[in-house]
Amino acid sequence: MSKKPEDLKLIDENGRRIDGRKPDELRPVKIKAGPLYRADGSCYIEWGNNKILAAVYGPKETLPRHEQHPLKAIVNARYNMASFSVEERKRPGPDRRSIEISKVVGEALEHIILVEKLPRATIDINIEVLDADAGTRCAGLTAAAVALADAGIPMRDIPVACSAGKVDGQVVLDLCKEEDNYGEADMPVAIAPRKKEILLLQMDGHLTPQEFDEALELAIKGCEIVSKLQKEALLEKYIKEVGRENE
Amino acid sequence: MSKKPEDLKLIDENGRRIDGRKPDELRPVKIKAGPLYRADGSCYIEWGNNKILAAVYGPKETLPRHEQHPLKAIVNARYNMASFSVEERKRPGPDRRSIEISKVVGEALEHIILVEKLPRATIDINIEVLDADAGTRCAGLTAAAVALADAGIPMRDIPVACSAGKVDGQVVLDLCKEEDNYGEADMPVAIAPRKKEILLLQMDGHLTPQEFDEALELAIKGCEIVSKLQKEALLEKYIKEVGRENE
Amino acid sequence: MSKKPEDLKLIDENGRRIDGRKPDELRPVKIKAGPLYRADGSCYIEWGNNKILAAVYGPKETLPRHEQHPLKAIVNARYNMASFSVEERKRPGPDRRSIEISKVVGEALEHIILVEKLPRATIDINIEVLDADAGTRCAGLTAAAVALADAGIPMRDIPVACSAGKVDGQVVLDLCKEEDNYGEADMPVAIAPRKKEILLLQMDGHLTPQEFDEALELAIKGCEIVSKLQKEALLEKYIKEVGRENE
Amino acid sequence: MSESVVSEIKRKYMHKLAQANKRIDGRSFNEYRPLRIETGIIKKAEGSAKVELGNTKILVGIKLEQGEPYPDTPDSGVLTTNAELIPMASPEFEAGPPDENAIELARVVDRGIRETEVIDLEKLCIEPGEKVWIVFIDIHVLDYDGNLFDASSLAAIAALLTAKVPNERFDMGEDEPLPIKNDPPISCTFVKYGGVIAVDPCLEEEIIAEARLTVATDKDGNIRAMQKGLSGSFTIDEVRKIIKAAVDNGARIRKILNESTGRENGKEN
Amino acid sequence: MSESVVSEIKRKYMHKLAQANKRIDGRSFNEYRPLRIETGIIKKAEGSAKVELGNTKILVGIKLEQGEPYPDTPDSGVLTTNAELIPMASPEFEAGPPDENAIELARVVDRGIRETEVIDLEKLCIEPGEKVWIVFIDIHVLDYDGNLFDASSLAAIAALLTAKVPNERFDMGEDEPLPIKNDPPISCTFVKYGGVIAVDPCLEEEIIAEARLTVATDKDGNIRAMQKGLSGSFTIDEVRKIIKAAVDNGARIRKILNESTGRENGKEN
Amino acid sequence: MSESVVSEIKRKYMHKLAQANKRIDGRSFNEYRPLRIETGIIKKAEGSAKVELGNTKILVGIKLEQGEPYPDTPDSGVLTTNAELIPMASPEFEAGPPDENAIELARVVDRGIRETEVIDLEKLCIEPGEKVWIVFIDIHVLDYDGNLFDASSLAAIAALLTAKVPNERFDMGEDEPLPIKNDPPISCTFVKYGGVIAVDPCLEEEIIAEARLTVATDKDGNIRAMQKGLSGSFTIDEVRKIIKAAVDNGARIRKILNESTGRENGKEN
Repeated sequence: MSKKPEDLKLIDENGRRIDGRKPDELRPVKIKAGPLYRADGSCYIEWGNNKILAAVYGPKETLPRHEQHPLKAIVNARYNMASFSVEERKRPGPDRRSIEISKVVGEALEHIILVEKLPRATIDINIEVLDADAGTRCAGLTAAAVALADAGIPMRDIPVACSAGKVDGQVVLDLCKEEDNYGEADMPVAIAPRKKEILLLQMDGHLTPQEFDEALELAIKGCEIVSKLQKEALLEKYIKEVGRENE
Repeated sequence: MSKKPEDLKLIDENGRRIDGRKPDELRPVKIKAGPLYRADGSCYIEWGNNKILAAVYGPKETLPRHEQHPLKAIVNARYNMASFSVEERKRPGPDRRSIEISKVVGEALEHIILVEKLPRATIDINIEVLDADAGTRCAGLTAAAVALADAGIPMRDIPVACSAGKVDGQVVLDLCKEEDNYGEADMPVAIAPRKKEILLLQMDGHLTPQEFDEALELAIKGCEIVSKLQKEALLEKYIKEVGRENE
Repeated sequence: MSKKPEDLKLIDENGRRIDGRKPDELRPVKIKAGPLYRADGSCYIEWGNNKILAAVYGPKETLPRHEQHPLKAIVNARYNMASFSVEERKRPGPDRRSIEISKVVGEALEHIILVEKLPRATIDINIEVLDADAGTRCAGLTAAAVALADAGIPMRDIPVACSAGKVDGQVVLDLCKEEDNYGEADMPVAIAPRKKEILLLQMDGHLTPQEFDEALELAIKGCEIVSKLQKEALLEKYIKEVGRENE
Repeated sequence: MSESVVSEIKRKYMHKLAQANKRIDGRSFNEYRPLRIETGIIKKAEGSAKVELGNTKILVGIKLEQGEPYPDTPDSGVLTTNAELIPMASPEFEAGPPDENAIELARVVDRGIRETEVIDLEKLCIEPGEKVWIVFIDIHVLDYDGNLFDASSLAAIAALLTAKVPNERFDMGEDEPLPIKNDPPISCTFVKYGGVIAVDPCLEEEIIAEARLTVATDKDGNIRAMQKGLSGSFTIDEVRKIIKAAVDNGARIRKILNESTGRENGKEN
Repeated sequence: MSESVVSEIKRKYMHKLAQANKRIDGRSFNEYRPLRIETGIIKKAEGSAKVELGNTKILVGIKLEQGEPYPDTPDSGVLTTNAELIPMASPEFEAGPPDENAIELARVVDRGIRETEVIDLEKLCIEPGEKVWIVFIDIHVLDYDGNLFDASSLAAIAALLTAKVPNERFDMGEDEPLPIKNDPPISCTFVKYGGVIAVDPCLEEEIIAEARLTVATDKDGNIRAMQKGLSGSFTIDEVRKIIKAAVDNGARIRKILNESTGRENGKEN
Repeated sequence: MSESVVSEIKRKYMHKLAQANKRIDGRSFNEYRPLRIETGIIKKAEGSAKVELGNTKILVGIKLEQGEPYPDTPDSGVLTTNAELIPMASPEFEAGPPDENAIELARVVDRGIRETEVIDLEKLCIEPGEKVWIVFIDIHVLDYDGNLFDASSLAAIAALLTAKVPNERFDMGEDEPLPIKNDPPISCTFVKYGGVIAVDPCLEEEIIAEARLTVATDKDGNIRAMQKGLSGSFTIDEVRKIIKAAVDNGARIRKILNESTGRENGKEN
């Protein structure tokens, strides 16, 4: 939410956004399940210009043993940006932003994993942002959810995330970079789609309670669209594997 | 002990120091026992413009177990300066100065704790300098001793500290900031007052053996005054607690 | 391999090198076994202007226990340059170069130690470069091998190292600083001399396969000369000790 | 935090209390703990505030130093927020660099102040592109009994509202008040456990909490920031209810803030 | 790496295979795995390449920033290479600063590029002694199934050969290709186990390998770099045989590199 | 250091010896070990000294670089002291950043040199406020058999007294001796155990020592620095006795220092 250049219009006279989208339109999203060989589960997502890989290892025994939880699995999420994924090279290693995102994404995903069925175990979730545009935490969480399913981790549902926000006074879906920089509010939301439980919710900017309701509804609508793409990606991988086994 | 500006007089013609004190006069000292809720014992001290909190946790089992000492308690002291406690903001975290002070203060306090009665245990002593003037290690050690007593840690005595030094050729008690910067010697001393055992002793500057004797005597005199304030603070808290119980 | 100043001749018209040596001539090498008191084995080497100490501790039980190898000893090598050993002061602590050298030197030495006879044990090898000229990894490995023997570590052979390279188009032995900086290739080699096994081999620069053969042969010749000095140093210490015992 | 060490018994007891519409410390579910704000207590700091929220105690100190601006905002001062969960405050806090909890805390407090533009950073430019004031907000947690988000945010804001620009220390004339631009947002935190939602959780509630939601609102009742935490979920209706309660509590807290920082009339610098 | 966890049974099985002149994945001992190079895939990077070598996947991104030259080379750009063995790529890789394996990998790749002068660093000087381009090569290992040295080195070179100087981003005119000086060396890695020498080891071979040798050769068949690793030894004859095989494989790999970077005719920029 | 690993038997044995007025290595309680100082041994360093005190061996190297002065002393060179307790010197020393023992050692040596103004830092100013000489004192402990404080302090002083300013390396004319201002203080360390006080403790004495006191004295017999260590206590009389002994030993040590640094006549630069 930087200061907007005065002549910058983010919504034109036809109600179109700076990248030509309608207010409730998502950027193009492509999802592929299982692209990696070593990981127990993996997913590659392209969401607008974001390119993100997620990999899951586990469940495996928590080591050292004194860190085991006797009643449930420990879920570790690590969100990382490749140093070349942003305009100005980022120093490798976690910064404060990626530590916070790792925390909120990990907490959101933990809710949906049947951790109580996997005592003393650890599940490691790795999210690598290879090319970054706005909305990496939503895209990364969405990919991580597919990777968890691909790894066969028992889950109550497949979480999914999408952001909504406010741009030039208008509530819009899935902010792009310019909208994120110069808009009035950005609100990433993750849900468990089956019961519409809210798993992740952050907001910065300025929303009236009415705008918040509108934005939340829009974000959930976006989540539901992406949720279908997640399931198609998993199905496609499943069909391929069955096909291979039947050869 | 920086270079003194030539026109700076630290002792005036009437023998008064730069802040108006007599050579053997302490700055105002206020001590409060038990201000914190979570800590097992705590103390707040104001000593001149120093504002310092001390907190004690323990005795508790030393973990991990392979670090336990089979015959005695381990005493960990941590002296820390808040980043806003000094003129120019200090980067958070321990610097070399605070690591050294943590070490000498911890060693001094360990002597007086009945560590041999608490095998396999750890006692953590935290000293937080919130507003710093000269003499923080003496004030911090003094507060830590009260916090130990407040936590009910078994001790042979209640340690107390005070510095003496040399300023404009004169041996003085409890140096203030300007005296510390431009004086000829600073000597923090901690004692166990009952038997006048010397627990901490550091000195930098220039003292003849005679001046050293004089300074040591003065520092011990200062310790004895502060020792009374420590006991009054503990008594006051004890009376309040008894009062509360009798309500 | 920096860019050579145009007027710099590294080999003169008589075939002599910049420090007066012939192409196949080593710099002066002096080796002393056992100069240190605390270490289980030690060695001091002067090789040209290099001054290097090596110390060995072990075999001792690997701790913590979960790091023990059930079938063999763990060999840890640590190559370190003193901050004053180079022209421009080096920040203390390992840099990327010393981490790589520690790794390749440790791997080379491990081969020759009868690690399978020392399960669950650790052998620590410390190499401290006190005054650095070119060729510290070869000199350090050579000293470490003597320190291992001095510590009585069971070994199949006593490893030894020496470099060869190419300077002004000529294959030469044991490059000095200028040759290392402005030459065309540097190739450190470590061998187990008994069977001429190659334990360490690195190369940067430009060598034809024929030049490589020539350089390897020359490096092995250098190794064999230094190998004799290693054995003399160990013998000298042995004789002294026997002498002392017979007194 | 340390969930695994709390006995299941305690959790069950608190769930039972919740079913009977009671909290462990006797408060109602929409009741904030007693709040006390004291400012200007650290002589060496350019601004400072101590917040006591029940047994939770936070000290925030503000320091201003001079440095270079960011290349993309050459005319603006720089704001940087740091939180230290020092071992003094809790047996669970360990010495060392900030962990993920301290980082989340610092970032949430920072965003609340930054996005609302509480400080007028453009007035903190000394020489465009060369030299600007850097405002350091240092959050020092002294005693931890729950709800660090609200207490830290309040302490940071109270310290900023009463801070000065230390011109004298840099031989630049007289000190002046830190330029304040917008009315600060008030942060209000809720947790969910055993089917109930409780405002301003104490430590025992935080330990067993399933989900947490912090909502910062402005004086007009609009939402300025939200941060959901922990691994539990909220329904849409729960979020709406929380927002409503955050607006209500926010008004009461704002009154205490204004009183303790001399902004009783709501007038801004 | 993690040798101790591999059962002796596996080792013995692979030794038996080796005696029967077989590798665990069915290749011959001089057979490289299928190699695929893709460039220009990261929009935010100045250059990028993904190398798939069997199941091993490496992504290298190139970024150029501006900074000061080294005092001893005031007229030259700066090259810096970093490798991240991220936990995504293998259960053995841990988060944190590069360990000795990542450092050795980065340094070997760096030396190959630096000593051969692949990049024309002198053309990357902007203002002598003041400002030069800094070329960051970041090696991101995505999927680890052995032979990181060859795959990383190839990916770094392919990314460099197709990288641009981002003049536009710094308001310095149009972007231009990164100046390339010399034909790059091709790295070829061999391991020894159970008495045999195998090119391009897969992970299972690396785990039981006794010794490793990487040889980088140029298009004229000369040796440009060598790096021996692991605690086993080579005989002189083995080294000679490896060099010969490195030259042969190098020619084949170079062809694939040239095709995928648009250098089919071997012409240099 | 590592007290817990020493058997109680050893402690009792040494206490018994002490009661019989004996030390474990046969010295009297006021007897310093043989001391040998060698200077100028590291070619790359601007100054260097090796001190052998019994079996303890310390190497100190001095490097001078150029850098900015501290803002509050724009006309003065900068002094910085670092101690490395490298694993070579003792099985108890671990690789890694300096621990509290190394830091205390470096700070005590540093204060001794700084407070007495051994170096004339004002003569190390090159351009006021811009460029000054930075003097790095690096203490490298090679062999640890007790009393690092005295050995390190002596080695640092001997290295400084024989160091040069490396003008040539910076194209600033000929090298010249490092400007020395005041006669250095001599540090003398004592430990207390089993009711006795022993000068210059060997390692076995340090391990069982209850309290330690280091006293630095100048050539006029005045006290320039003191540092008490360990968790035991001293009586006032013990401190007085130690000061007296420190003055006596100091004179003898100073003679050896002067001889080995070519300052036999006590004349200063």
